Amino acid sequence: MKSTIKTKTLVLAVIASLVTLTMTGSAANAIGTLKQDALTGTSATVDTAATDAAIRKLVNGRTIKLGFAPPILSEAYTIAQQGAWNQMKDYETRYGVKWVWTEEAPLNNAHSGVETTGFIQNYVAKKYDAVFVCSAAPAAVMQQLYKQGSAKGVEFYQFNSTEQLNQKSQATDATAGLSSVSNISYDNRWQSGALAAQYIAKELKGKGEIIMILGPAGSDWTKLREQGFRAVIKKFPGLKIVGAADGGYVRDKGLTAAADLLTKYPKINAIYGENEDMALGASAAIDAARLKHWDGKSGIITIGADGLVSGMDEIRKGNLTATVNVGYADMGRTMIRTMFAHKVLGMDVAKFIRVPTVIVDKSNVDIFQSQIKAELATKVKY
Amino acid sequence: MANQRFNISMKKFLSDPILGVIILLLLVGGVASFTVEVFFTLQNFTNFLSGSYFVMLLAMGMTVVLISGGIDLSIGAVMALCAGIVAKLALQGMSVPLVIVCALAVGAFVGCLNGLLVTVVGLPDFIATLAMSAFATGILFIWTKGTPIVGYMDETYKQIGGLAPIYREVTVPMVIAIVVAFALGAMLKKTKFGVHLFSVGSNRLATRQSGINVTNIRILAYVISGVCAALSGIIMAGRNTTVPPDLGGGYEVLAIAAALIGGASLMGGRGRILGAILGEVVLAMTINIINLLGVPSSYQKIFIGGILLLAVLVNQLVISSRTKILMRSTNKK
Amino acid sequence: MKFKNFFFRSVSITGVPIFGLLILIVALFQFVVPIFNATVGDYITNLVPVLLLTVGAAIVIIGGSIDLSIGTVCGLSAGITMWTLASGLPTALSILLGVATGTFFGLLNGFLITKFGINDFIATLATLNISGGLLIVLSQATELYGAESEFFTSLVYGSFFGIPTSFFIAGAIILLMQFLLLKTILGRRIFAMGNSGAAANVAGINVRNVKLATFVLSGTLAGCAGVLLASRLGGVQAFLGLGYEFTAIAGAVVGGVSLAGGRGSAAAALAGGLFIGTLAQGLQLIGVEPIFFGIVSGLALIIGVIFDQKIQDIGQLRSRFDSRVLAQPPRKEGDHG
Amino acid sequence: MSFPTALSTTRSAPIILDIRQISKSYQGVAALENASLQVRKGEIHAVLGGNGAGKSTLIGILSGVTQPDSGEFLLEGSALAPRNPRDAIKSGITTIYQELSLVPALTTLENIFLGRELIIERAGMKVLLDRKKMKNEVIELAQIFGISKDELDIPISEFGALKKKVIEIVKALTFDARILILDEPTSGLEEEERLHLFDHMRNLRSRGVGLIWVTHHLDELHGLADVATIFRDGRTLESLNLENSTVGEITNLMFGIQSNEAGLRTKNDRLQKDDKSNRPEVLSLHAVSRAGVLRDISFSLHAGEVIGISGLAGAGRTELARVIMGIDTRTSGQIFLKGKEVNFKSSAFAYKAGIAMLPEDRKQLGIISGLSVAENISISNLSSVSRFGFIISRKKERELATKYKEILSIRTPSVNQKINNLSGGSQQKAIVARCLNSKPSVLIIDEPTQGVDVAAKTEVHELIRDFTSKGGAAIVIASEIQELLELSHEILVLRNGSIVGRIENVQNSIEKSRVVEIKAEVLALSAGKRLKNEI
Repeated sequence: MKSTIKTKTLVLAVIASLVTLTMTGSAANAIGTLKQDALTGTSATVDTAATDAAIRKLVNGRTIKLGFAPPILSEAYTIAQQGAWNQMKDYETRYGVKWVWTEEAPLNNAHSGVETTGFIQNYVAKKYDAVFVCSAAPAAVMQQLYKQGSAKGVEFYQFNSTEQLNQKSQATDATAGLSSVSNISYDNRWQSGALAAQYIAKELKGKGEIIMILGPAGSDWTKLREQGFRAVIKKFPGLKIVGAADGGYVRDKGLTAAADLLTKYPKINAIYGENEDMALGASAAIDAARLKHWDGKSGIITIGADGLVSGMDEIRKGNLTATVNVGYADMGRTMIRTMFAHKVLGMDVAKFIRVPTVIVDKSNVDIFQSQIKAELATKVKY
Repeated sequence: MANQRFNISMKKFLSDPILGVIILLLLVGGVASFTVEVFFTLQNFTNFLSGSYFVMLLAMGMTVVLISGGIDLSIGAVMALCAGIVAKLALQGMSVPLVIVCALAVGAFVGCLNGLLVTVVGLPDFIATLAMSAFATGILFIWTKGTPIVGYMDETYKQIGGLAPIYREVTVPMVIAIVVAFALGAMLKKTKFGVHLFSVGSNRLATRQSGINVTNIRILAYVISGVCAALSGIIMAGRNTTVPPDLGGGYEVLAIAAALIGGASLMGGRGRILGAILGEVVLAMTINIINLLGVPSSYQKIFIGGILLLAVLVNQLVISSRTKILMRSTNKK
Repeated sequence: MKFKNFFFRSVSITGVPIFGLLILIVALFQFVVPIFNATVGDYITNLVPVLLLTVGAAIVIIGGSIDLSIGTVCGLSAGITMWTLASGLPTALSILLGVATGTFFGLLNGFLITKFGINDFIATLATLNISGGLLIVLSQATELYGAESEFFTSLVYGSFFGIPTSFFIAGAIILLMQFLLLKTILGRRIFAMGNSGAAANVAGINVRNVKLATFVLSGTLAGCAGVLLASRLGGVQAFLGLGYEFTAIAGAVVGGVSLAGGRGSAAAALAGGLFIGTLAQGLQLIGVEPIFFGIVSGLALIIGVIFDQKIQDIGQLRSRFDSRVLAQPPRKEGDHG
Repeated sequence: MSFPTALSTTRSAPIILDIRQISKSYQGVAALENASLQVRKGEIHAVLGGNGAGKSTLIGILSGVTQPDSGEFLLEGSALAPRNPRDAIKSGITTIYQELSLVPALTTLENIFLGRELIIERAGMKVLLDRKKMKNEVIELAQIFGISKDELDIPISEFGALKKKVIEIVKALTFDARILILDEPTSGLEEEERLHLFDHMRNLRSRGVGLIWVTHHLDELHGLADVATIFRDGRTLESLNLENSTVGEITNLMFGIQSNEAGLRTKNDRLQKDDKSNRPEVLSLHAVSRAGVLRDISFSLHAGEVIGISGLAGAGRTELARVIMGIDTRTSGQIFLKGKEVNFKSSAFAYKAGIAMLPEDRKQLGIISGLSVAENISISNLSSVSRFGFIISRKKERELATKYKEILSIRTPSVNQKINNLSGGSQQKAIVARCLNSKPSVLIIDEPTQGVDVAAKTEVHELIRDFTSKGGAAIVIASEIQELLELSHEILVLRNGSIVGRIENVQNSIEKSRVVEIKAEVLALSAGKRLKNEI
């Protein structure tokens, strides 16, 4: 009896420190997903065998049913899903958890997102244990659904969301007005838009003209990233945003929009593509206009945001100057870890978990590309 | 006698469905070249045209189907599917000509299925092609597992996509669009099939009574639009440099709009290839002007809606003034 | 024999076959996924706005036209309702403004088509862009959520006898439309116009006004759908409603509303809309992976329409009167070569 | 009972088409039962019968549109079973249908050669159309029918009704057919055009073509057709040698003994006409014009009066009706209804004010095809069958329709029957019922008896007379001058949108010589311009 309590305490302590680590989001942790992290117990100093055994006992071979509802099927969410699966596989071998994983995604119109509400109701009806949601549906309706679902014992975790727009202060209310257990994402303003702007400012030494290729007007993601980007640019009097156009988050429209703007402003120094696809489209437009890509000294900087395999390749080739890698695989892993900590181990988890993001350019592309490739290479599937 | 001949050629000119779109083009282009200085430059024109060749191809295929009295909502998805086939096969190292043949074959096959569903099975064209669109998208999704196909690009595909020119401003999509335009234009005007196509769309019963195999004509119309979608997909694969599964969304509506602006009718029996091309040019030019003017992207849609209305209003105006002119000339007689 | 005739005559009524098919798939899903019935309430609540759009689409299609703008108009109506509510207008007024937005766009469509003679496809494609664009502008300018009206949320979340209020509202509207189409003078004129616009024009029907009326009706229904959607969601964002028009039109057509005009009813459209919605719901519950969804739903759509057509054909043939006047060869509208 | 002798054997030309015992039924209802007939080389063989007698089914079978259940037919000795129209045309059987089977989007030339285009061979490829050769092949014949070389390149949709018909005939004549089936070829044609067509039929006969001529116009038969076969209830009754039979006998055969008098009640019971000034003026037009279509049309119509409108198709007859109804707008002039100026924005207002119209093209503009007979009757005056002014009472509607069904003897098993299932005559009567139900004071009737058999024609005439005898006024538009003479008190002749002649007091001039005279006068007036053009 005593020993079990002891074990439990120990386990909790270890996990608590781990989760804290995760949530603080150190850069090391981002890479840590690749290596065996502290819990896996290959560390020379910490032997986790006892902990694993205890958790295995607690889990007792139970099946955890998880729902995954991205706003659309795309590479980013596929990477996130693979990250989650890899983490699940890990827990399965170590703790004997059995998993059920069901993905539901609208096939088109990612930005409407009302379909997601139906998916969530179905998950609740099917008595799933936890659901990971990313949706463009109005925040209010999602919160309402989470509340109803939670009452029936389903836990909700938002990921890659834009809750920054809707969250209230945690000064008086720990939930910040959100009914999801936790929100695993990055801050689109300061961890994406702002990073891109800082990179441009640094490379251009605070002087130059910029054009923006934005996502579809009205998208929350667009709104936030633009906000962060502009906020940083404003601090540099030498930097000027001369034009902006709608690239609809797709490569072809990004290309057309960039080509149009390049006709009008052939002398610009940087293009901010609000996601990688549009940035790559803009890169093609630079080629088409027979302009020069950034070589560290001159040419046009093209920067995107996402951290997809294709983007990394283009950085290597020099077609894309840089991108903001928002760590989708890491996000997927963190989703599972957070859910497990809360649902199974009964721990309190932070309301807002920010996964680390990083600017990737030629100098560090090897690290992050190999990381994503390794995650995708596991072939684990649920 | 000479007067009568003049009247007839006048009548022909005035009743040409593309007159409206030409006037619109001059109107919008004229306004734009005064307000945006870089608008009227070769670079700008090659720019916005290069982004519209693949829609032009879709619109041309759509025009053929519209003339035959049908509608094809699947072309956007078929374009994406064929782009996926190009990407996938290229990745597996298949030679370029073979890849292209495969994509065209798939386009033709899907078109043929559409045609069979509409004629032999007797489904409403709207539903049959909508379902086919779901099919094609579904196959691409299953194939790609939701992740874009990447890594197939090389210099050849860059050229196919129009990202690299083959000679000065000349690009492969431009050549394809021109060749297809001439081929389809000649087909409609100068061949038996073209005549039968108009005939089927205009009066199906009479066509059948004339001993023409209506079913074959209609199926062939869908095959042509499928092949056009495949060509468009081949270009798209090169131009987009990746093939995401949701690549084709919404292009069919653009193609219909371009075809209708260019004088085609949903009732069948009317339409011109040049009209479809100019219709798409109007649409592409609109986006180009929006971007050049720096219209905030939130106002883009309203702008596009406005241009669409303007397009048809100008057309309407042309038709009514044409009637007046014709009446005056007959009254004088 | 009498029963047989009754059977064949009833299946020849538009919408009846698809309704039968609907019951069949409901039973099937219930059998395969026992929790199906527990989810019915929720999914119909979600479906209600789309069903209203489907009925609106059906009215226009019966009148021989098409309305592509209903989806985005519905979104804009939701946005206007939310905006006015959040800025403190009385609930009733906000609802009225939401519905009026729909009516306005219906009028606009109708005028563009009847007064200016613009092709309906293009005109409504243009207003699709305009209304969708207005919602984007509106949602950029202000946050469209935070309505505090209890009455407003009760439109959807309230219930009588355990049945959500929105069912009653939508039910009443659809019933009214069914009545309007089948029992009133306007309805008869809509059918006549859809069957043959030129003949109706000669027969003393003010075709322009009737056409205008169909667009006003579909716009108003889109407005109602928007209000319910706003109440259902509690918040509105920029792309709401985009793409609903195709779901709605497909639903109507599956229900047996002929795109050629002059055939169908509100109830038939309802059955078609429910069929498509139920199919999606059931497939989700069964756990069909989203990547297979397109293929399965495409296939189901085709099978559904073929079934509907064939059954109606059989019903019509079998229930025909045995008479000399029918001895003339039936004219085939469809083309079989 | 002595029927006229069967086909005499004096005609010794070989049989080219031998139809043997053909039967066909639809859903258990026999449309044709053991129909047999023989067409000889160089013979004009009239096929007669009321609507629904089985003529259309026979044409369908011969032209390959439908296949018989049993029986066969031989063309020049070899059995033929065309599976589609193409087969039939290839074997040498060509059909000109009653309804225009031209394609509006195509040019005259394309229409004529539709399905048999001439192809040019270029570089071993047979792809391109040989328009030049096609033109050369057809131009001579086209010019005979007044189609110029330029007009060959103009889309059909730009032409008026008359030209379309002529083009269709030219199209048929260019076919190298051994059997030519003409289904009501003269419907919608002017007198002069008919004669022209008859000449061509004779011409074809002398070339050895066998013509099957389906017609309702019994008065056209004599002097042209050699033999007539009569259909009734799906059976072939008799093949008559027309030299030995009268119209009366034929009518008897067609309709049985009961309708013995049908088709012949013409001049005897014409409405007695009072002095025009004694009757109130109902409708008057003052210098009504529509740009390019009508010019300065003025006339006045009194209660109980019938005004006939004559003129070639395209002269502005139908256009005049449409302007009065408010379907088309007028550009100048005034219209007064019962003394008040009216300006209808759509036909709805015209109906409300008391003008009803029976349109020319029954299939396209007359019946509303998806609706039932009852619904078709009530559509122009729905308030007559409504409660509270907006809810339609099916019961009232049924009663109303049944009433009209009986009064007008509309042949349908039920008023709930879809109107497209009815015969042409019954459809026309249902539209008459529709007009009458709107309680009009003025009835505009455009081609009252087009495509209607003789019996129904008389009935429709009767209805018009009945209407005017009760104080209604009517405008009748017709191509057949005979019909106008039978119905109207005054005839206006239109040409190029203007009134070029008025023939008043038609009533009093019933002597045969005067009839011929008027006919000639009307013809001259309406054709005047065209004749000049040709010279």
